[in-house]
Amino acid sequence: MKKFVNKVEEILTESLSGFQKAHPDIIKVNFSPDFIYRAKKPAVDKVSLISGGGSGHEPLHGGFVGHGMLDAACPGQVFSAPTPDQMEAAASKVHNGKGILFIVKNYSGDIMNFEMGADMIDFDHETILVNDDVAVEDSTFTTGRRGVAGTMIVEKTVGSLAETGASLEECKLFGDHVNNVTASMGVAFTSCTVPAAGKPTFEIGAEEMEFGVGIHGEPGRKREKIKTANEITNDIISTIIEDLKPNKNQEVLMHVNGFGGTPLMELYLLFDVGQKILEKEGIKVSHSLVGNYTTSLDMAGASFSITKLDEKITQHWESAVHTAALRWKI
Amino acid sequence: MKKFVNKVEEILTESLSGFQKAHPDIIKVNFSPDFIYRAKKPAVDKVSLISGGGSGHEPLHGGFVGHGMLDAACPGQVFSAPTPDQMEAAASKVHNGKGILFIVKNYSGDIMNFEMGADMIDFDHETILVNDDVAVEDSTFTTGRRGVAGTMIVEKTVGSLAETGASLEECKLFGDHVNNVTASMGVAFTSCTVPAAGKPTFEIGAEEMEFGVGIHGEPGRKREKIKTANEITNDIISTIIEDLKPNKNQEVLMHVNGFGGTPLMELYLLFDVGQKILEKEGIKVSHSLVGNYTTSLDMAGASFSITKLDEKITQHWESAVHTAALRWKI
Amino acid sequence: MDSENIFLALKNIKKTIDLNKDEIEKLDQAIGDGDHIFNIQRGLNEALKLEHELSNLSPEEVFKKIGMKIMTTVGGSSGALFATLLMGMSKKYSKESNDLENLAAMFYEGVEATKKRGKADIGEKTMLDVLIPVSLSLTELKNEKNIQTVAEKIKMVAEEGMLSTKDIMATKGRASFLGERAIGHIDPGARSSQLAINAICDEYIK
Amino acid sequence: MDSENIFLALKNIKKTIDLNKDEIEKLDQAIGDGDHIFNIQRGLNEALKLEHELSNLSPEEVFKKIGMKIMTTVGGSSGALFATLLMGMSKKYSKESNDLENLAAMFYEGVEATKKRGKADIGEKTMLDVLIPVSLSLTELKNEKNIQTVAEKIKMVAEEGMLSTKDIMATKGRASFLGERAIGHIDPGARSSQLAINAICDEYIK
Ligand SMILES: Nc1ncnc2c1ncn2[C@@H]1O[C@H](COP(=O)(O)OP(=O)(O)O)[C@@H](O)[C@H]1O
Ligand SMILES: Nc1ncnc2c1ncn2[C@@H]1O[C@H](COP(=O)(O)OP(=O)(O)O)[C@@H](O)[C@H]1O
Ligand SMILES: [Mg+2]
Ligand SMILES: [Mg+2]
Ligand SMILES: [Mg+2]
Ligand SMILES: [Mg+2]
Repeated sequence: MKKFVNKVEEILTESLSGFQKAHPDIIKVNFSPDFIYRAKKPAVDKVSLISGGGSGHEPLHGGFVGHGMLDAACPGQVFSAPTPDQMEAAASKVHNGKGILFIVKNYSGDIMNFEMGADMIDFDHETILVNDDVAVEDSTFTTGRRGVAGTMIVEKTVGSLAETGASLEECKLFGDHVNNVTASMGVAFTSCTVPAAGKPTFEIGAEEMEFGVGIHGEPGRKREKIKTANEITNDIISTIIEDLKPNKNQEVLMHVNGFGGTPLMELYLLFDVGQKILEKEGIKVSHSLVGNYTTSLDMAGASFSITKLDEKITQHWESAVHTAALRWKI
Repeated sequence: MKKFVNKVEEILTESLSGFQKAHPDIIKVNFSPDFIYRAKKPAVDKVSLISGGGSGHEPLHGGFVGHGMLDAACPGQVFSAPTPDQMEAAASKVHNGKGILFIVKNYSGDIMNFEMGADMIDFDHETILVNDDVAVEDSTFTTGRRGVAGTMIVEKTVGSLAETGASLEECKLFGDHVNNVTASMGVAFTSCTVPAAGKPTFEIGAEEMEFGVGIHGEPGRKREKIKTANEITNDIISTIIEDLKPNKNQEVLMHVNGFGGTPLMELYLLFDVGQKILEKEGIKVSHSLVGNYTTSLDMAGASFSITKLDEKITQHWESAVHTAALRWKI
Repeated sequence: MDSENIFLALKNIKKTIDLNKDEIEKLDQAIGDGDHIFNIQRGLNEALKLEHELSNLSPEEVFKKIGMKIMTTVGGSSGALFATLLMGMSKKYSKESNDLENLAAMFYEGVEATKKRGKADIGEKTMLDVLIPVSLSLTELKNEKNIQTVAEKIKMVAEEGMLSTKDIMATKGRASFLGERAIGHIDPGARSSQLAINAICDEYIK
Repeated sequence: MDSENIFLALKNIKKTIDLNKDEIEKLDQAIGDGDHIFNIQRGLNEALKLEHELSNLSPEEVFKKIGMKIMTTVGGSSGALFATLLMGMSKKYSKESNDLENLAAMFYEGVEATKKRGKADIGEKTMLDVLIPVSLSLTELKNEKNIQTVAEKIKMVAEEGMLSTKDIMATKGRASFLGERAIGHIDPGARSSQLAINAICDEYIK
């Protein structure tokens, strides 16, 4: 296994330590239980947003702690949901009088651990479950869809609303709304390698890609022969559109997310292709985000996330943000 | 080859097109000859900074065009220096009355093409040659050292100085100074794959790393067995320190740069290790930058760049910047 | 039932899990995210570290503390579920009952809590396909005098449950995202649960 | 010497380069950045597109325009250098001279410009280790009547020059960064230059 690592068991602690040292103006890290929180307490009373999940998706979520986004993030071991004591400790640390809003990606492990954490706190709390991945069939009888790169869009927009002093209920409703109008899907060319495993999670042929892959390298819709950027993007965007059913002239935010191993050059190329396809459908890409934001360790591949914009989402997407990984207007 | 691509010959054009669409508030792209320039003309008369080089190192240089950094960037084909007509056209477009400052990484191809471009313009101009890579022996009889991730530090600081209305001579002197107090070195675990080649540039064993690799996957000091993060960082930092000869209590900027295929988690781990090593030497890491800024397509690996800070460099590092890839205080 | 027994069982479980590491790893790589083996190994290691600290405590305290340790160190689905199982079990220990009665009552309580935690039941391709039948059998057998008979029966039931996960689709947990692609793969949590139960039973089979 | 000759030579060069693509690619991967073959192939393709546009122009115009095309489409070291070579050559064409005299004078001028552009000379493990000896030989042979003799001699000189780059360290260009690690590898630009010269010579060798 080729990684920058001393002891595999220490990788998370050492990485968090470096993260803290690199961004002392934005975040602090608490160790055992591990959580990342804002270096400066918010100036106003506000709902406190806490997210978290397995590590290996950086900058998600720790990179989104700071003004305008999260109040805290709880990193689990690589690809394993964090433990309830982390959520409890983070909540106690950042609670700011207006309740706690947990933002959780829709995986059993995350849901159960966040629930157990929530059971341990006395503050008002709500949970937004993000399930934007249209690669997976949705059904009320099963776990439903996975939460993927759309999560950061929820964190950005709800984070901005919370900053205005909005109530817990308002934030929860808005987050559910943003989640409902956001859909994502990705494709992988290579597997990620979990440090503890030391070898790739899945085998994949030299000419193959996994269509609809999950952000942990989970299998997606199908394994198929590699296609051109135009074809891949078409397949993804049409699946997303089927789900979102946007009107003609709908304005959207398009987020092209790299899984870690794909050069920026290709991500921008995908953005170009995606924009053209949407334009043909009469859909206007008015806002954009291109880069590695919700990664899967070193996996080569990318996902598209599209959010149907309305005035409120647009306002809260555009507003000032000051985190390690996303920073504008401040 | 696994890449998001339609036709290999079109990859650069399509990528630039996506880049333009994703950041219309910051940059514009001119095609044939290709160059990226600021969407808004600077408010003041200032020296115009133009950089460029082969593509495949994104976000370098196009991602650094905008307020506080570059005025224009000229992207060549993947790993090939841009052509003189690009520099000529960019200079004509962005010249702003106070001359042109070219920032060029120290490679024959870049130097010659920038020289030929400079020969074609009538404005005052100067060139800063960046040669921060201490993996390579320096000698006045040879080409000397390579320019690598330290280039963006030069672009940031000189870009800031230029924004104050400083003269061409001042900017040139300051850039040379920043280059002189900056040193870098990297290591690669895997090879990059140039799209046109379709296969990895170099073979490397499952347990090997290339110590002192270049940002085009060029061989470095030696091929060796993979080591721990502590050992690798020690080897790199001691080489850098030997070159920079910092005093005790020297404050430095430490930039951990990913080559594209290495997860952020590992880059922060490296930052942690590097900071500890420097601390033991009595050197204070007061400023930081961690991320994929000077990449080598999909290569797994990372480099350290260290800049000895003085008051002026610190001020111009901290000042406001507003580009696609680097943005703060604005 | 005392702290010593419980830790002996844990050590046996650890041995079996370590021996079957590669298989468990591959199962979660096939239909999950590949971390299951590391999660349970981490949990077992952390639990075993408690041996001295818990050596003089009552079984209910031992189960509770191990459950809490697992809750705070494992993470993932299995961390939440196994912690819930153990903390649930701790609630039903009674000094008045014999070991088998205790085990049956405790396991029943633990499995009920686990079902609630996972919002899941039998037939959803999860560890519950092992845990529920085992719990039901234990309740049936709680008055059986021959402990070896019990152990042999439970072992069989656990194995059947584990194998039953192979040819069904998942409706809970990560494998549920795969739809039909999960068919043909045994559920990793079912396999690790079955291996654990196996290790305990083998201690009573001569 | 006319536009037709020149484009015939270009086509022959392209054929040879394409045939030796893999070798050239590997040479630049070994001691450079791997783009040399793509740079020269791009340059040749762009130059060949000019055939009709330049068909009625004088040799000096043809060289100049091809040089400019290469300058604006190739990039890298070889783009700058080959463009400089061709634009340099265009300056010394004389209607009064015969083809061989012209070629010798033009090539000399082009190579001098190239040396200046690269700030390099013979023995630095670059294309100049082919270009300089060829230029000198051409000057020596400029009055030779038997064109086949000239072609054979030049071919030999180019090959010697190319081979001479193998066992030396580079002091210019990208390979110079490698120090001793470049020893044992032929310089890619020397190889492509030699192949080009070879292709031209072969046209005159029956
Ligand atoms: N909702 C659930 N109810 C019961 N068991 C579940 C549930 N979700 C997951 N599991 C079990 O957990 C196992 C996976 O554990 P693990 O890999 O450690 O966690 P994760 O799925 O979060 O990565 C599955 O194989 C399954 O047996
Ligand atoms: N300063 C120089 N003088 C002469 N020739 C040079 C010089 N630098 C490079 N070369 C030649 O250019 C060749 C490399 O060309 P190419 O790969 O296209 O460009 P780059 O080195 O910029 O990637 C080398 O093999 C060498 O022959
Ligand atoms: Mg997991
Ligand atoms: Mg090159
Ligand atoms: Mg798992
Ligand atoms: Mg090259």
